[in-house]
Amino acid sequence: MINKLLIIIGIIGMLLILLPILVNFQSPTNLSALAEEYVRGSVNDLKSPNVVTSVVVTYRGLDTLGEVTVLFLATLGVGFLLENKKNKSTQRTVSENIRTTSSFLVSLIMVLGIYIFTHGHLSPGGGFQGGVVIASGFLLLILSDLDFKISHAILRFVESISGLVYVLIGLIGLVLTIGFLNPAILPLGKYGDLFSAGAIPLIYSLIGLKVGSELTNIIATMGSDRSSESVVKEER
Amino acid sequence: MNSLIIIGLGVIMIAAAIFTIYQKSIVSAIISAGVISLLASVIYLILGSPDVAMTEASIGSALTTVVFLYALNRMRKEKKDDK
Amino acid sequence: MEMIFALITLIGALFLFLGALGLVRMPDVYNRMQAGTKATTLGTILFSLGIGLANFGSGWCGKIVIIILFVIATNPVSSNVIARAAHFSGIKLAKLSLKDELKEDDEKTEGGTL
Amino acid sequence: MIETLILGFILLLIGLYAMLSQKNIIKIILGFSIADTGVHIIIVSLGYLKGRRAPILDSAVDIANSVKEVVDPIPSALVLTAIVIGLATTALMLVFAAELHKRKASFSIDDYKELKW
Amino acid sequence: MVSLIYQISAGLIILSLLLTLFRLFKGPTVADRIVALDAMTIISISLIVLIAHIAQRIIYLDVAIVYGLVSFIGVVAFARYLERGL
Amino acid sequence: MNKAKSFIIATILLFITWILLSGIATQEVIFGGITALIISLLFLTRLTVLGDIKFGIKPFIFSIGYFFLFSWELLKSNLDVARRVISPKLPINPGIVKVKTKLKSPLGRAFLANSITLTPGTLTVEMRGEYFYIHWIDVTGCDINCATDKIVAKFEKYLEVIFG
Repeated sequence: MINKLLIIIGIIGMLLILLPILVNFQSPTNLSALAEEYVRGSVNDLKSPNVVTSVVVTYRGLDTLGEVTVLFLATLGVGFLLENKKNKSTQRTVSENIRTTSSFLVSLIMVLGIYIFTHGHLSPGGGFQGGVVIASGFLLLILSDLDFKISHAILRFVESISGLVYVLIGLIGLVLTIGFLNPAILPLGKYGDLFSAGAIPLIYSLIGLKVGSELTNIIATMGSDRSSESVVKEER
Repeated sequence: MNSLIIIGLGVIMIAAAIFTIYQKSIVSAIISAGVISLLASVIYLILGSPDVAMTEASIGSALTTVVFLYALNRMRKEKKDDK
Repeated sequence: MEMIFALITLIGALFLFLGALGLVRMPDVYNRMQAGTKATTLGTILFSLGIGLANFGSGWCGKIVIIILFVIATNPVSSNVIARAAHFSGIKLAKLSLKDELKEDDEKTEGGTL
Repeated sequence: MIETLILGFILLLIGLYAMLSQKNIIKIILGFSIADTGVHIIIVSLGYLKGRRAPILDSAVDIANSVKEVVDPIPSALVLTAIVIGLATTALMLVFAAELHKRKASFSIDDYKELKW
Repeated sequence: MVSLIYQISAGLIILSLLLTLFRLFKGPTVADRIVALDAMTIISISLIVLIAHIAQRIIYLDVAIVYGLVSFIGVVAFARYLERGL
Repeated sequence: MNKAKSFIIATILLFITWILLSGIATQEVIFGGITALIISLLFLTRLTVLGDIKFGIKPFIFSIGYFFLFSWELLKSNLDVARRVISPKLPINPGIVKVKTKLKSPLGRAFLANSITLTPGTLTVEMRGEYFYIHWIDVTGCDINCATDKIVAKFEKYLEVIFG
C-alpha cells in the first residue's frame, strides 16, 4: 500500500518537473547562434554536406571519443561478468532455405555497412550505424550457421588497432593544424565527392570498425554458451 | 499530413508501451517493446533527423531484441539443467 | 501521368490493408502467414514502384530497385522460418484443417520431438 | 513539434511507472528502454523547426541559404551516440540479471534483499 | 487530387498498422505476434518511402533499406528462439 | 571451378549493388567499391552456392520466362488472398501436404521454396531432402503426385534449366 503511494508520488513529481517545459514550449523560429556556426562551418571549412556528421566527428569529436570508450568498457564488463561453462546442449538444425539465402545475403549486408560508413559525410549514417549493420551481418552468420565461430583474437586486434589509429589521427591534428581531431590534415577536396571533407571519412570508418567489432564481441559473448565442440546437432 | 501520421503512430506506440507492462509472457513484452522502437524511427524521420532514424532502426529492431533474447535463452537453459 | 503513378501507389496501399485484414480474420497462424506474406510483398512492391516512377531518374530508381529486391528476397524466407518454428514448437493447425502430413511423418520417424 | 513532445513525455512516464512498479527484472529493464526512447524523442523534437528539412545539404537544399533551411543538428548528434550507449548499458544490465538468475533461479526483484552477493 | 490520393494511402497504411497491432495484442501464441511484427515492419517500409516522397529527399531511402534488412534479422532471431536453436 | 565461377558472379552482383546505392559512377566511387568488395567477399562462407547458375542462350530465355511466370503468379496469388479475405464466409480448407522435387542444387531449391511461398494459396513449411512440406490453403484431397503436379511442376520446369 505504502509502496503504491510512493510510486504515485514519484510519477506525479516527475510530471510536475516536466510540465513547465510542456506548457512554456513554443516552437523556435531560428537556429541558435551555435547551430548556425556549425552549419556554416560545415559547408565552408569542412566541405561536408552532412552537418550531423561534422558535429559528431569534428566539433564534438572529443565527446565521441568518450562515447566509444564507454562502449568499450561495457563490452569489457559483459565479457568479464559472463563465465562460459561449456554445457552440453541439443540444438535444432537451421532451415535449409535460410542457410542458402544468408550465404549471399551476408556479403550484401557487409557491402551495405561499408557503404553506410564511407558515405557518412554525404548521406545519413556513419560509423555508429555502419558498425551496427556489420554486427547484424555477423549476427545473421551466427544464427544461420551452426559451425560458425568468431575468433575473439581477431576482434580484439581490429578493435584495438582502429582505436589506436583514431587517437593517433587526433594527435596528428594537434601537431599539424590547430586542434585535436581536426580533419584538415588531409586535402579537403570538392564539395560532395566521396573522397572529400578531409579526414572525416577515414575517422568515421575507424569508428565504424571499432563499434562493429565491439558489438560483435557483445553478441558473440552473450550467445557463446552454445559451445563449439559439445553441440549435439539434431539430425532429422 | 505529417501530424496525422504522428498521431496515428503515437497512439500505436502508447498502446504497445502499456501492453508491454501488463503482458504476462516476457517474449511478448519484448516483441511489443520492439514495435515501440521501430515506430520511433519513423517519427525521427518526420522530425527531420534521418541519422537518428537509421540508428534507432538498426539498433532497436535487431540488436536490442537479440540481446534480450540471448539473456532469456541463458536463463531458460539454466532452468532446464536444474531439473 | 502523375495520376497513374499515384493510383499504382494507392493500389499498393490497398493490398497492404488487405494483408493486415487477412492477418486479423484468418483462423490460425499458418493461414495468417499466407495472407500476411503475399499481400504485403506485392503491396510494398507496387507502393515503392509508384513512388519511384513519380520521381523517375535523379538517383531514386536505383534505391527503389534495391528496396524491392530486398523485400522479395527476405520476406518469403522470414515467413518460412517462422512457419517452421511454429510447427516445431507445437502450434496446432486450425480445427477445420484436413490433414497434417508433416506431423504424421515426424511421429513415424522419431516418436516425439525435442 | 508539440505532438511528439507530448508523446515523448507519455512514453517517459510509462517507462518510469514500469521501472517503479514491476517486480520482474526483465520488465524493469524493458521499462528502462521505453523511458530511454521517450527521452530521445523529447530531445529530438526540441530541435525541430517548423517547415524545415533534414540537415544534410545535398542538391535538394539551397546551400547558400542553408541557415534558413535546415533543422537544428546538435540534438541529433547528441541522441545518435546516446542510442548506442543505451544498447551497451542494456546489455550490461541483462548480463547482471542473468548472473542474479543463476544465484536464485528467480526473476522477481523481491527475492534479492541481502544487498550483497 | 494527387496529394489527396497520397493522403488516402497514408490513412490506409496507418489503418493496417492498427490492424496488425490488434493481432499483436490478441494473438493467442507467440508465433502470431512474431508474424504481426514482421508484417508491421514491411508496412513501415512503405510508410518511410512515402515520407521520402513527401519531403522530396533521396537520402531517406537509405533508412528504408537498413530498416528492411535489419528487421529481417530480428525476425529470424525470434524464430530461432522459438524453436530453441539460439 | 565452381568456386571461382561463384566468386566472379558474386563480385559482379555486389558491384552492381554498390553502384546502385551510390547513385553515380565516378572514378572514386568505383575505387571505393572495389575496396568494399574485397572486404565483404571474405564473408561469403559457402562460396559454391552461386556457382549453380548456368550460362548460355537457353537458360537466359528460360530465366526471362521464369520472371514473367513469377510476376503473373504473384499477382494471381494476391487476387486470391483478396478474394478469400473479403468474402464473409472465409472459404478455406487448409492442411499440410507433402510434395516431391527433382532439384538438387541449393540455390534452385531456395528459389523453388520462395516461389512456392509467393504463389496462390501455398506456404513452404519445411524442406527435407527431396520432400517439401507445404501448407496449402485449399486441400482437394489428392495424393502426393497430384499435389506435386499442381504446386511444384510449373516452376520446376524453368528452374531445372536455369540452376540444374
